[in-house]
Amino acid sequence: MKVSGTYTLPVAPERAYQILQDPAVLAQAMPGCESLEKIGPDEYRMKMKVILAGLSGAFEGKVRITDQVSPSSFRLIVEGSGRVGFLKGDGLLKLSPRDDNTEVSYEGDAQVGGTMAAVGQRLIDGTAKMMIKKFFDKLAALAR
Amino acid sequence: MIAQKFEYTAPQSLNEALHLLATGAKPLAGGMSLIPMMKLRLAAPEHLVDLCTLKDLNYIREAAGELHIGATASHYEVESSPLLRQKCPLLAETAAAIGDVQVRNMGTIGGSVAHADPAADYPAALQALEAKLVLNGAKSERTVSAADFFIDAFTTALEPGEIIREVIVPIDDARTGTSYQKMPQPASGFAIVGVAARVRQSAGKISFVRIGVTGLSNRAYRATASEKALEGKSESPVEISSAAELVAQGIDANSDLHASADYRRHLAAVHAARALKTAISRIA
Amino acid sequence: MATTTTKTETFVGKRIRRREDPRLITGTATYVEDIQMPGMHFAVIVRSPHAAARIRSIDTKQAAAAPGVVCVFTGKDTKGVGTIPCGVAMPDLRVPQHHILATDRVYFVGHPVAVVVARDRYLARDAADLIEVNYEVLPAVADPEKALAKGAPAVHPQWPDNTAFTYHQEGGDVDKAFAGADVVVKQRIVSQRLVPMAMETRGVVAEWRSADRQLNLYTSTQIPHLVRTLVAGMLGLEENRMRVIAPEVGGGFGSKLNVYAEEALMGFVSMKIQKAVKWIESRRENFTCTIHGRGHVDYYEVAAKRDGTILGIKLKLIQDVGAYHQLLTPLIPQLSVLMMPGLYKTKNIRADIVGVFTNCVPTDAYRGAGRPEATHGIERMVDILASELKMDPVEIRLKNFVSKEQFPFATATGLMYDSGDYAAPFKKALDLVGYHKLRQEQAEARKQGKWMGIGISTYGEICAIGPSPATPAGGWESATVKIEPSGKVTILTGTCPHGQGEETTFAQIAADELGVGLDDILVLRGDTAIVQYGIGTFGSRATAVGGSALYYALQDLKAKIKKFGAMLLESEDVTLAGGRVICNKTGNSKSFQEVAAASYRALKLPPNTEPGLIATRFWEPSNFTFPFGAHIVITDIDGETGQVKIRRYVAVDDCGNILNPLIVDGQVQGGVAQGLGQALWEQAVYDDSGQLITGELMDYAVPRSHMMPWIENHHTVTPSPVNPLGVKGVGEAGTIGCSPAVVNSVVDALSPLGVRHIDMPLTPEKIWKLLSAKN
Amino acid sequence: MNINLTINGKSYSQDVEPRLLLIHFLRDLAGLTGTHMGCETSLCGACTVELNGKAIKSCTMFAVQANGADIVTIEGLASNGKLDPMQEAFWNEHGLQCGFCTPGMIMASKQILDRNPAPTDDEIRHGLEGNVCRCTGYQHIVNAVKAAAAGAGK
Repeated sequence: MKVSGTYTLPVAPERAYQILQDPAVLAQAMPGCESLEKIGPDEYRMKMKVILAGLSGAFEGKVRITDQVSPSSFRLIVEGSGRVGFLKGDGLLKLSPRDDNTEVSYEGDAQVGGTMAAVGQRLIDGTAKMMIKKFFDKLAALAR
Repeated sequence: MIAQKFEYTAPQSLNEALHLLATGAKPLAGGMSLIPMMKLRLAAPEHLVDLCTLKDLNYIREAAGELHIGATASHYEVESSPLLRQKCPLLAETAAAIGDVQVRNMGTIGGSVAHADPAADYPAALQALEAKLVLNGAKSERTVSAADFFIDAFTTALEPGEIIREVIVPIDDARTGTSYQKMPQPASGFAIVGVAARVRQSAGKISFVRIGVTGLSNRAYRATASEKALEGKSESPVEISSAAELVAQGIDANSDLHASADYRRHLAAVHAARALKTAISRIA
Repeated sequence: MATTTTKTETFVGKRIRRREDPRLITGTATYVEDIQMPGMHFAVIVRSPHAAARIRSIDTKQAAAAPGVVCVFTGKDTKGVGTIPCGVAMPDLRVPQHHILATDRVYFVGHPVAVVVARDRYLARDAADLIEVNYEVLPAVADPEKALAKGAPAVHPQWPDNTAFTYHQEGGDVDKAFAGADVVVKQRIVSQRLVPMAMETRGVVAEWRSADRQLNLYTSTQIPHLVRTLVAGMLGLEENRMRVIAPEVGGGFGSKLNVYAEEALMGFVSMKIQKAVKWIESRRENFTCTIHGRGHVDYYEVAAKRDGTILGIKLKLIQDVGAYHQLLTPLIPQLSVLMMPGLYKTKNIRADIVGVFTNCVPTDAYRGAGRPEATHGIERMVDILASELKMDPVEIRLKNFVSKEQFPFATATGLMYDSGDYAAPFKKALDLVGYHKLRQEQAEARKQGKWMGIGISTYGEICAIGPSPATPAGGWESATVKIEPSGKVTILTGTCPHGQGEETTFAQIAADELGVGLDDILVLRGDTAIVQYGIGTFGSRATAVGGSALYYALQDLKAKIKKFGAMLLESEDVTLAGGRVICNKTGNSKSFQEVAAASYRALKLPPNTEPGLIATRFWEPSNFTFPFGAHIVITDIDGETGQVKIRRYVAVDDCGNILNPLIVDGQVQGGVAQGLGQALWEQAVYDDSGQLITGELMDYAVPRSHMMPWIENHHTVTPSPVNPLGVKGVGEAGTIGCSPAVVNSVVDALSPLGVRHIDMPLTPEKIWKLLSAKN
Repeated sequence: MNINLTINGKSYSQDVEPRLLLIHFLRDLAGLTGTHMGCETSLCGACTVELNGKAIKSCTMFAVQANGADIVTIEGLASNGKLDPMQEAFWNEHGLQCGFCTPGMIMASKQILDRNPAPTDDEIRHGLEGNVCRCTGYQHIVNAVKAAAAGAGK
């Protein structure tokens, strides 16, 4: 599934670029993230618990950041798997100044597998959007 | 197809239920969405409190010029209630569009509304009706409007431990016509889009319009741009169509296997026009 | 005193309500899931969530220690069990080793990896969650055309081009036909993957009796004898030590015409734990692990003269095989090629099939198996040709039909059409709908901006499968008829009906032949310990082949009854009527009971005759049968939403003689529902990573009651000369006839927009896009 | 948890795990295997039974939720060997083929007539929306419900 969109963060690109790759900030902003632990350069082990409607799933996975071009772009790869299935997101984030703010545009692929994929088709697009929005809302709050 | 273990309580009173919910138990109110998810192990609540055993939450009655529907009234009870059919036919019509007979026999209005599935039918009607929801927690009771209740996909104004106790809808006079028009997804019966319209006429003009939309995006909403465009206008097909065209304005439409975002937006306009026309034709 | 008994009532040809129904309507029938055994255990299978992955490790310790669990097995444990068989032999066929549990790699979502066995199903399910499989996820490919592209991931590393097989067939002089054509039309036509979705999922109960060295296997199958032969082989068990029982079977549609991993796996488990074990497929497993149907991408070219005469047909057929060959996988597209000319007399055809491995569940026979694809293709192409030539679709069909006088007709694909009068059902259907008036109505509707379509499909099919040289496991069928010492009649059939009603139709045949009542007859099937041997129920064969075997067994039996009757009546001049043997001279008679009693008591025997009244026949047909018919569908399209509404559905089917019109109509209606499902709603969709995203009824739309139109059933009757009953088979007709009629109707409705083809399913969104492209 | 149920007029008192599905209670504990499990998402209706007069899907209900309820299953329809008119109608009209959906289909059909003694074709078709049959194309089922309605009206 293709995922794309834009979000405006109320900080300058340099700051946005920094917080978007700050594990402490990411851990707080990623919905359901319980821990983010560094396991290599720009690579983290993540534990997540997603609670959505009745659905509750624990995921373990990895977050990787590559192709950094400071302060204008980087690639974010998130992989997680748990009993209810697995998910993988791979996207390019581009940052550009808008007045005093930063417009973050993202474009990538999201993949969902396992039971979630088989029964949740009609919900995946909306859920992905909601998660991304929650992430940026939280990020914006943290950035201030 | 077998759920994980959990604890189950059939509470004797609402207080007991709310007390248990305050400690982290989850409410079971028919289970038409929850139980399939539990069987697939997508959901694994540790403790379920069965609200359907509380008979005093199951009512449909008129009080103080409004209609009160208890949380555990089933879709079938709403669909077949003579009181609602007469005084709030939109809610009865919407209930009849949910799922299938067996689901309507078991599913409840409180359960469905609290679940806030983005493709559920009730939220469209509740938005159009400007319904109020009475929410109870162990130590609280508050009333929120439908507009404030639906926040995002499966996300509502309910705080942890809170439940919907009742739904309150207005009684409309005979000059009000209503309709719910839905394009069901052929596999699951969920709405690809569903539009509820509520229209009042006076002196040959449309004086009041409320439009609730479900299925299009992550939350059911009121199409205020369409409403405004039509209020004060005649009921000509052209006016209706041009108002209906605005129904998806500013909305981030969802996309899935069954309908792209563009098609959903188009369907929303088509069904808005149909709902408006049907509603107007029903004005006495 | 002389008595003459004349049975007044006959049964064949009547609308007789079914004899299998009392147990089904009272909830007392026994399906696999209903079988209970002392000490029975339950198995849950752990399956791959990935379409392609290497298995790094499997940790079963926690699961094995979980409450109620008796054992856990993985691919390491089952290495000694034989592989799942492909029953088709072809030159150059690549057959990957298909183990019952994955060993080092998984190849599709749902690939079985481990089995947990516990004392109840809840505990087994809990323990399954405790198995940890460590996968290294690999790139997957789920689309057959992408799989053929250079650089695509190899499903099986040893075959990087993903080609499972190729097949070429040619008849006549195609190049000459195309060179001399006035017009050539080309179209790519997809027949999408479908989920058979029998209401009863698969299930197996295995019971190993070690003292007897006997394995009893209850399985929901269409082919119990073939399962016994093949699964016994996989388990290394002597075939006569294995008994396979297909109890009540809740629908198959081809999906249970197979040998599955779980059948051998449960046998293996039961032998290991020395207890009975039950496995019941969940619906989710049914979607991901039971075979799918169709999965064609067809590239057609049709050459014709300006007057509409079809000169030749070319077809490049890409068959999505899935990750493995199941029992008949490579055979299915070959059936399409055989059926490729449809009802038309062109003698020039060329077909090339390429079977392609993908990281998906295998495809195999699903209602119609190859023939719906072929009929859809040719019937679409004929409409496309008509539109190219600005001809009426009726005229072009009548022009190209094999004519009544040409039967038996040798086709370009090597078949011999048995009998037919293709114009007869077609003209009947046209009359029923009032075709010419409809065209006028359509012209009027168009003026008013309405979208109305008239769609025609004139179909033929290959049924009564089939003569043995054309069938992998033998194309004959068997029947035993016994008159018990008390005079009652027992029939043992090698077919395995699971809804088709042969307990009734076979009783009708026997009752008329023997002159007894239906209640005197019992039909037994589906148990290898009871039935001699048999091939099974599929390919619209049970009545045409199995019923014919029964017919001949009845003739043998009648001859023997007469012999005993003649002896008892002391006359050579006897006839058999009304359940009695009657002396033509004296009118004296003996009842079956008396004859049977004498034959079993055997105090005296007719010359050269053995005691007992039992006859068995294994009957080999000389040919397939070729039913045909015409379906006409009138549609109205909602110009705003793109939804298709079927205003009328007229089906005129010619399935030869009709033994029970009630059952025949039911078969056609059910077949149409599945054809309509494919035309309008159903599609098994894999995403690029090989996840089946229509993996439950939540997203896979099967027809429901409110979605179905009223089907007007009519018939013409052209008996088949191939069998003594004159029947042709009707199980698949509705499905085969349906989908092109629906698509032709919708394309006809949209033809003013220049629309020439739409691939199935005809979702409202696809049609809306075509409608809005105009604006 | 101990629950008490009446099934086809017979009382059952049983200790059960809360997660035990009602259908498993019926099939495994009460031995009534006529009710079938056809899916896990509450979409096929094969498991339909009548609970306090209402048709419900027994695969989407825990047995504990049915505590105190009066349940009728397909086995409870015929009395003293005499079929229920709906069973008879399904038989006469060939409203079934493989029979797997039939118990649920008959229970749902009875609910239609309970609420509407003279339904139109359309009302019958909508009344059966929650029940999938893969064999019949539904036409003979609609005929059966109509026949039962006509018979019951006499």
